[in-house]
Amino acid sequence: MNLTLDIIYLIATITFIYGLKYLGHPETAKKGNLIAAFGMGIAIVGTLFLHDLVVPTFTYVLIIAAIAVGTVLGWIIALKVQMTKMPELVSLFNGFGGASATIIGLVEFNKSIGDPTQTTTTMAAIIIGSITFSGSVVAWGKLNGTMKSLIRLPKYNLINNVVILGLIVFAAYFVWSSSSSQPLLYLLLFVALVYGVLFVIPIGGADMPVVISLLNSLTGIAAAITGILYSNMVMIVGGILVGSAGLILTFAMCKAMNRSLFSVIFGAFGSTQAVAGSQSVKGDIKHATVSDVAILMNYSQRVIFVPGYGLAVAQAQHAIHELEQLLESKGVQVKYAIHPVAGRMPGHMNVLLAESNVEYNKLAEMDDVNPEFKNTDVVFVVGANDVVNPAAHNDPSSPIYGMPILEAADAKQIIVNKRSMNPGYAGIENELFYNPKNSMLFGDAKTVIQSLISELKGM
Amino acid sequence: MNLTLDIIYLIATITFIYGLKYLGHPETAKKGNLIAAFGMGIAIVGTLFLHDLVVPTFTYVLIIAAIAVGTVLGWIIALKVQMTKMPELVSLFNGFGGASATIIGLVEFNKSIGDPTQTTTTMAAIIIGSITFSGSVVAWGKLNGTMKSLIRLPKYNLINNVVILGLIVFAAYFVWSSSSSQPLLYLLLFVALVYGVLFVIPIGGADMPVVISLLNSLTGIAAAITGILYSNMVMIVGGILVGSAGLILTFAMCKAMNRSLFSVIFGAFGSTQAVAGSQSVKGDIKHATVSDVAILMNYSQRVIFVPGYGLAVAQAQHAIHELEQLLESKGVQVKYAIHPVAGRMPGHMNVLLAESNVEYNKLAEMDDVNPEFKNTDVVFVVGANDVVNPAAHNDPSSPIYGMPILEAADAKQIIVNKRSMNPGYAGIENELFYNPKNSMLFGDAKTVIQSLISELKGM
Amino acid sequence: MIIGVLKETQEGDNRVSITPKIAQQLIGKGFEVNVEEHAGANSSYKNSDYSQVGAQIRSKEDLFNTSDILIRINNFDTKELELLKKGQIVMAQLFHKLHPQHMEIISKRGATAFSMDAIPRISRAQDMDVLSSQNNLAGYKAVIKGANEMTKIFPLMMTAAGTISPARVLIYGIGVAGLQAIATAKRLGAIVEATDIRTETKEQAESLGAKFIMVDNSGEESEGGYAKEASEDYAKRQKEAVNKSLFKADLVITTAMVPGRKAPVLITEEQVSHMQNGAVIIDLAAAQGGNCEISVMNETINKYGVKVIGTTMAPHSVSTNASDLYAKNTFNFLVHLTHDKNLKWDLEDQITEETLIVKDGEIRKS
Amino acid sequence: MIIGVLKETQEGDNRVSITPKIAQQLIGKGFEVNVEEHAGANSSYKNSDYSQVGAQIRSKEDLFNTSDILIRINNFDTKELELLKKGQIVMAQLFHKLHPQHMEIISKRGATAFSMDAIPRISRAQDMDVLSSQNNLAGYKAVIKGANEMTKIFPLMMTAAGTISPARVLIYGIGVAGLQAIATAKRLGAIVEATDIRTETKEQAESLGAKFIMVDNSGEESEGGYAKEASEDYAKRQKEAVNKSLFKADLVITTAMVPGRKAPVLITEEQVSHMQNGAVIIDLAAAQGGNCEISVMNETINKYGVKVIGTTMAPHSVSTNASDLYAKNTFNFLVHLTHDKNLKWDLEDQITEETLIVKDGEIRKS
Amino acid sequence: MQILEFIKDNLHLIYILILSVFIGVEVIKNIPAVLHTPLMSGANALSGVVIVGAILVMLQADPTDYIALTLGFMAVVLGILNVVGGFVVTDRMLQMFKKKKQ
Amino acid sequence: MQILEFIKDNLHLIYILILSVFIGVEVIKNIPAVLHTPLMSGANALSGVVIVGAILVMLQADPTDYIALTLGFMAVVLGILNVVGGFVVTDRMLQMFKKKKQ
Ligand SMILES: NC(=O)c1ccc[n+]([C@@H]2O[C@H](COP(=O)([O-])OP(=O)(O)OC[C@H]3O[C@@H](n4cnc5c(N)ncnc54)[C@H](OP(=O)(O)O)[C@@H]3O)[C@@H](O)[C@H]2O)c1
Ligand SMILES: NC(=O)c1ccc[n+]([C@@H]2O[C@H](COP(=O)([O-])OP(=O)(O)OC[C@H]3O[C@@H](n4cnc5c(N)ncnc54)[C@H](OP(=O)(O)O)[C@@H]3O)[C@@H](O)[C@H]2O)c1
Ligand SMILES: NC(=O)c1ccc[n+]([C@@H]2O[C@H](COP(=O)([O-])OP(=O)(O)OC[C@H]3O[C@@H](n4cnc5c(N)ncnc54)[C@H](O)[C@@H]3O)[C@@H](O)[C@H]2O)c1
Ligand SMILES: NC(=O)c1ccc[n+]([C@@H]2O[C@H](COP(=O)([O-])OP(=O)(O)OC[C@H]3O[C@@H](n4cnc5c(N)ncnc54)[C@H](O)[C@@H]3O)[C@@H](O)[C@H]2O)c1
Repeated sequence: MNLTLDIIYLIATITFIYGLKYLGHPETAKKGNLIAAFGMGIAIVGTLFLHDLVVPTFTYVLIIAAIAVGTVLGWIIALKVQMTKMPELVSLFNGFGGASATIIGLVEFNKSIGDPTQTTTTMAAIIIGSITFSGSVVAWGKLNGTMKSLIRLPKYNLINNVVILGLIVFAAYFVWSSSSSQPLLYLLLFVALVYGVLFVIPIGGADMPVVISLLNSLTGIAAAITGILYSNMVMIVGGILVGSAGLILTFAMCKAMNRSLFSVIFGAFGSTQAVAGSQSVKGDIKHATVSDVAILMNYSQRVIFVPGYGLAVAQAQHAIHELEQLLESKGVQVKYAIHPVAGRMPGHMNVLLAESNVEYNKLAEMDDVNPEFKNTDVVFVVGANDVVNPAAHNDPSSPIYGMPILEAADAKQIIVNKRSMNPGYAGIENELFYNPKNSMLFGDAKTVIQSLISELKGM
Repeated sequence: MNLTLDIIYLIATITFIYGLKYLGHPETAKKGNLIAAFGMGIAIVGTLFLHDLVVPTFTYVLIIAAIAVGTVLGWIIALKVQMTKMPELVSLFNGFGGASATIIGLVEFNKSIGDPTQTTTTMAAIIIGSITFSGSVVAWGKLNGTMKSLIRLPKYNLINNVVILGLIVFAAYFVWSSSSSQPLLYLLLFVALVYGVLFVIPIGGADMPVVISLLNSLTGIAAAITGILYSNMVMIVGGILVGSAGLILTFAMCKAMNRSLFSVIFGAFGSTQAVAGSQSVKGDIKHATVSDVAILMNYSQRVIFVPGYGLAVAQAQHAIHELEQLLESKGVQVKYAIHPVAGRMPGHMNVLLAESNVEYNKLAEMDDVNPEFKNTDVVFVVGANDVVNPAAHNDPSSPIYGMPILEAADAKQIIVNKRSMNPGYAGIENELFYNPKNSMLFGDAKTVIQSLISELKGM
Repeated sequence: MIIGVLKETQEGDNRVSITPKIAQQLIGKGFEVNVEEHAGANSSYKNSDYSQVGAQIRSKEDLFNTSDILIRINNFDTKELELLKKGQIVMAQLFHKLHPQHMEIISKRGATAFSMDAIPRISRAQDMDVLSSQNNLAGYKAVIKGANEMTKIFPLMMTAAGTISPARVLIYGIGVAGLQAIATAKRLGAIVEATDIRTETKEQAESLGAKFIMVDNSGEESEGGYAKEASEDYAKRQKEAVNKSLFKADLVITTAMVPGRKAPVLITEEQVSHMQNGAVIIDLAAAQGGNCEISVMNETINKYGVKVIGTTMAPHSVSTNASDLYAKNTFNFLVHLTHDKNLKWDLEDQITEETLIVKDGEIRKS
Repeated sequence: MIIGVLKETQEGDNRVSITPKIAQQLIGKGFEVNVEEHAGANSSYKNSDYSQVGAQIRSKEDLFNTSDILIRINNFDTKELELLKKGQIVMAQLFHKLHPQHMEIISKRGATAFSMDAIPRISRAQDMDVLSSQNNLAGYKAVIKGANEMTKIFPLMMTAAGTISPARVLIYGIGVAGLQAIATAKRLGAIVEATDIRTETKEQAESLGAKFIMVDNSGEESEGGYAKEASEDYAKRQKEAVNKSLFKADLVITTAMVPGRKAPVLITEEQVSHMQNGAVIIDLAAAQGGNCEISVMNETINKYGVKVIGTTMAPHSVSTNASDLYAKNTFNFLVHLTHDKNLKWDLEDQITEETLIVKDGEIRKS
Repeated sequence: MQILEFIKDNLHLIYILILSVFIGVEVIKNIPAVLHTPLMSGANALSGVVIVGAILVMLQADPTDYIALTLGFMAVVLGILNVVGGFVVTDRMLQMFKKKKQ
Repeated sequence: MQILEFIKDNLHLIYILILSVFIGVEVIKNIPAVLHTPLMSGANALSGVVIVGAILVMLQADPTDYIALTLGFMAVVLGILNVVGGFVVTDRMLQMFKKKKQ
């Protein structure tokens, strides 16, 4: 191989490492993506031109045409897609990568016959690539709504395991027999595609991101395996990096959702239960993690805290004051919206916040602050419930009907911190929690705020 | 090479990675050391027995004797040495490693003649190895007190640079000429040894740890280079790991000392000034870092806080309460020792700490707490000064002579937090700060305590 | 519609039911407001403050003759009620259950009576709830008064001249007043303990830093957040649980009440005799008979070295704030009752229904 | 050596110079302690409390006849001093600079006088420093008294019946009393501002949460942590800087003093007339002439809608704590002065030197 | 024991694999949850590195082997879609981390 | 251009070196200051991996080449001293991190 190309690959590999590294921090993520894209670019261009093969112009034109078509298409799709549709797009793209690996495997299959190592490699590329492909497409369809979210086959676990075992035996047969049968090869391909479908289909919609991440990790491995075919370092190292990082990410996502990977993949029943637990007549509730909220606040201009009785119960007055000061030091404007009957006695919030020396001019009265919510990036409701319950406006049968409330729903984003879905003093459900703009951050107010503080300090 | 040996080396390499990783956290450090030692053990045993060479018994006996002698000696020395003498011992051991690399280079030199790559490698092993050796020995001597701490040669920077340049030219000559002259080789060795001495001799005693770390990193590189000679993976990867980790560590140490590596090595004048700044008639003061103090507290059983006026100035009452609760949650007993005239008005500390809801029964009066200091692992003096000043006992001319004080000096370890060496209300110096058991943790009390909290939370 | 604001006649009550600011708001809503001479004087509001915002200063007689609604904080006496005219409305804290004879007179005169103390404790009535707004101030002031009467200070102080141990404060009844008392005492640095028959108040007391003294209340009833009368058995258990704290207390504040009944006796004379020399008891339930056996309304009894102060007067002594809040409550109530200056008489509405004691001579509640 | 503990005669002073606990400690040191009848009664200490620890209860006459040292908190009057015998020692807050005639009598009688108010403000004398221990309590109590007198509450409260804005407290003089007043007012939730002629008090005030009102003090002197008399020019600058806060204040506490002189007038009648209706001034310097022009010692003046209370009595009203601390100070002082029950007369020692006003008839300080 | 043979022949490669795994893991752990999706998307773009293989397929294909060329063409299009689309989508996702304030 | 030649011949090795540097750096950064000395000591023990080379020198030495044997012997002794001493000292340093409580 060409030495310059070697060095280019080496550089590309290093950009991949830095790219992933930088993607791990909000401040550097954008830079990381660009660096990795740059590395990919030079690797592609290098591959195209720095080789010792004699390539007819026709082929070159074809390749460049393919690249041009793909680039333009990819770019346009990526720019056009709505923000909310991005996860399914990622899934689709990932499937394309898998398909690409499969095709390479198919093409290389003939050349590899006889060399067990090479055959093993092509087999792996075909199988993993096509599982990723069909799996990703299913995932895309599910997120898209094209496919029904939860399809359950009877005994699907058993079936799946049989299929995957069959696939392995099938592949082993190829390696061992040095068979070059094309029909058999396409049968293998077909079975692998089917397995991909079977694998993803029983998994619940809420767990899709985890699955995509897992499939993504698989694509990386497929790329690495294909790289072995060509002894191509950038494919090998790049693929493995994506494979391992993707796997870790998958685990991290599971952890953030409080699920185990096992239960995502196999315990599809568990999954339905978990989803049901956070469902209600009112719709779905969304969960936020501490780091989500920390980043959200960090990148806001205006934040309003709505304290309630729970803040007093948690004795989180000192913590919230520290959070306020920290945010202010980062250039975020913070206010406390004090509802006249928040807490359990008149002036409860005042007593509480005075204890931690919150400045009086940071406390806003309900009537003054209500018009401000609509210009507020994040409203953080801590241990409050009734005082932000829209039932006071909407539901004449509710015991709090007619009470003025803090119009938290006007804000661009709502975060509610409480320990559970239990109601407050008035004993009624709160529709705000099901507002699409709202995410719940469950936990004791003090603990949660302290975690927010450490998270924010790390930014 | 033997496949089993390859696998053993692979495993050893992995243990090295884990070892270093674990050494980075207090909880796992011990385990990390043991894992790495295990890896080293199997690598050595593997090397000894899993090879395809025909080795006469005599040689075996010799090798095993060498290992036995070295092991026993190393073990005994390491166990016998006083805690305080450990850094110089590390330096000495490091020097031995360098010497070992040098010797290997010398032995392999003859075989390498003609092959430029090999010759370059042997040259590098000899030069780097011997610089490390002589440098480490000088560092050892300095820490030991055997050598005068600061020896300054005129124009030493110029001399050093000339010598190192000469060394490189010398080595290049060997590679280029394929010379096999032994006298010249030993001249090279000699010059390299001299350079090691020249390199370390002008560096101040306080900066020795940084130098040792740097030399240590060099030994790692020497090991890796020697590894290339034998295409030995464990040496290569292990050596590079130590090399890169050692370098990062060197920078970290510089940062912790608030010095740049450049100023440590070249700016020896700066070094004397820095040391002078923290000297006084009373002797030296020691600095502690936030993480030192955090770990110290974390591994203590009994901690006493001594708050003073500075705590009020910093408005750190909430922070210290959080620190107290955090430590208690980690099983550390925490008390506040309240001096009757701490602060600027009677009961100042009481008012302050009541604000952050410190429990009354955590506050100990002077007379009750004074006998307890001697059973206290760490006393943390925050923004207090006069109330712990031993001049009240010792110095009849002092304005506070005769005032009862908190006997912080009785504790096993003292940490004083204040912003500077400025005196307190009485306007007098405080000998406690020069107590060998004391370390200063400079900074605003609130900032410092908050950093302590985040550090402790990460443990 | 003409609103007549009467001066308070009750000894020591410095409040006024409508402040100049609220008078202005009422006038803005189209009401005519007449104010008795010097009605606001004790709350730092001068006649001129009222006339400036467009209210008329009148004599008491005038007010009774011309007003559609007569407003005052405290109850009317019989003589005053005899002056009422048919169709006239009175609005005050009438405590109709304790004073059925007053209702009789109102009924006889064919007048109408709204009782401010009967405003239901529901969410949307919170801004008219005079009991809450006034009891809250009472809780604060009880602590301040107690601190002023004590010969000790509240906070712990470790000084060169020795250590002053913190005061121990014990609070009976964790309603609105009790909670504010806890908060205030805690702020000043006291060790605060509190007890209540309703165990749901434990969390509330603790959220303000008090230690809750738990008394087994099995078998006791409560209703809508209010306590019902306690059994004798409960009283015994309570004494057992609380005595230890009571006998160490420097300040005791009692706020326990049962709506429409005499306040329960929680501290007997015998218990007082075991209390610390120098202790102070502030009995905020004194007007309802008192939670302490020896307390007398508006008096300070010194017995067994203990000062027992019977009062509901606490809000009166912070009359400026108390008047502001009361006036605001009244304003919100009036706005709720009326539409375009006229009463709606919406008896479907819970607030109107429960506060309307006498309607055009017909006694609706007793 | 016989110590005679006299009952305080000054109207309203409920303290006692030696408490039973300290009496016991003195007896433990070998002193004989005689206590005047009912000396401790107002601080909740009974005669029996004293006799239980081994002190004798005696009549006042007896004490004057038999004691080696006569102890009291407040100054003696001329008649009492005439009873002194040669060699007898008196120990009290004599304020000798203000009362030279008293020193004359003591000198004439050949007696000895230690003045407790003259204890130097040095570190090792802190535990004998009665000014600190008593002023500290005064600072606390001034706020409590002020809060009790006000018709508003201290904290900010946002309630359903409207928002109560926090009280504004202004403190003149940031010595021991001023600091404790800041701390106490701040605890209760007030907005606190403070000013002092010594600018080094800025950081101290801020460490307790008050806003410091800076007055340019160039040209003014201070000495050993004490202020000297301020110039007229300073007084003018001070008024300009502080008036804005003064006219908005709900409570003003003045503590400014200059040792050995009349207290400076910081608030003139003209200023009072601009203050808020309902404001309260507590003048802790009233005994030294007062920081407020219209304040009168031990009286409450109502003028321009402002209550002006002249008092130094604050510590007396927390007599239990005040007596404990004073007694402890006295004990430490006695221990310092004596060795094995006998006075050391160590005039090299700064504390002895500065407090010994008259020695065996010779006046040493004036 | 072909696997052992393979290991022996590709020792360096195995080191590279293992070291890469370590780096992948070290570099990603402790990532905040908000970055999960962008990171997934970025990693997805990176996994498009198969494009290199796809290009090689075409480069090496016999100009008359239309099947290989066609398949290769598809592989390149799909691969580059993955790469370009992946990076662009990631970049868009990361817009939210632009500091809004000034 | 021998260096380029060397790179070409040892491409895998260079990958390994670079990846190792990354790991070394990733694994150590953010280490608390109290662990500086123990880590230095531990890394020092690891750098004793030259012992492997020293053993190889002796194994490969001609049994009659006394110079090589003697030098090798020294190299082994010094190397093993570095290893054993290094690990033991590190272990002792880390005693302070034993939880004292129970
Ligand atoms: N202010 C007054 O004078 C007064 C007097 C009496 C009644 N009220 C009534 O009290 C209510 C006050 O409204 P609000 O919004 O302040 O309180 P709320 O409606 O009672 O809601 C408080 C919420 O805090 C949560 N919480 C409790 N402990 C927590 C902890 N440690 N950490 C995090 N969250 C915690 C609870 O949910 P989880 O259990 O799920 O955590 C609860 O839903 C109103 O209905 C008002 O009418 C007011
Ligand atoms: N209690 C009373 O009634 C009373 C009254 C008057 C005088 N005094 C006298 O005051 C003294 C009290 O002793 P003390 O030990 O409490 O105080 P101190 O001796 O005055 O010492 C306070 C120390 O805190 C440090 N400091 C100030 N601000 C700080 C901050 N933001 N963060 C960290 N450190 C800070 C200062 O050093 P840096 O500047 O280097 O940070 C100073 O040395 C005694 O001498 C006592 O006699 C007491
Ligand atoms: N709608 C609202 O949101 C709203 C507004 C204000 C008050 N409230 C609620 O109304 C309730 C009553 O408040 P309140 O202050 O008017 O009560 P209250 O004045 O009637 O009684 C004071 C307290 O005394 C207690 N008590 C009675 N008998 C007792 C006994 N024998 N021993 C011990 N304690 C005894 C009661 O439980 C009550 O907590 C509270 O729960 C309060 O939270 C609700
Ligand atoms: N040795 C010790 O450690 C110790 C013990 C107690 C007090 N002290 C110090 O003694 C000093 C005096 O305390 P004090 O309470 O006895 O003082 P004080 O009672 O004599 O005076 C009170 C305050 O009034 C201020 N003042 C005087 N004239 C003023 C004017 N015209 N305008 C504004 N303010 C004016 C003074 O500066 C002083 O702060 C303080 O600095 C205190 O910290 C020291």
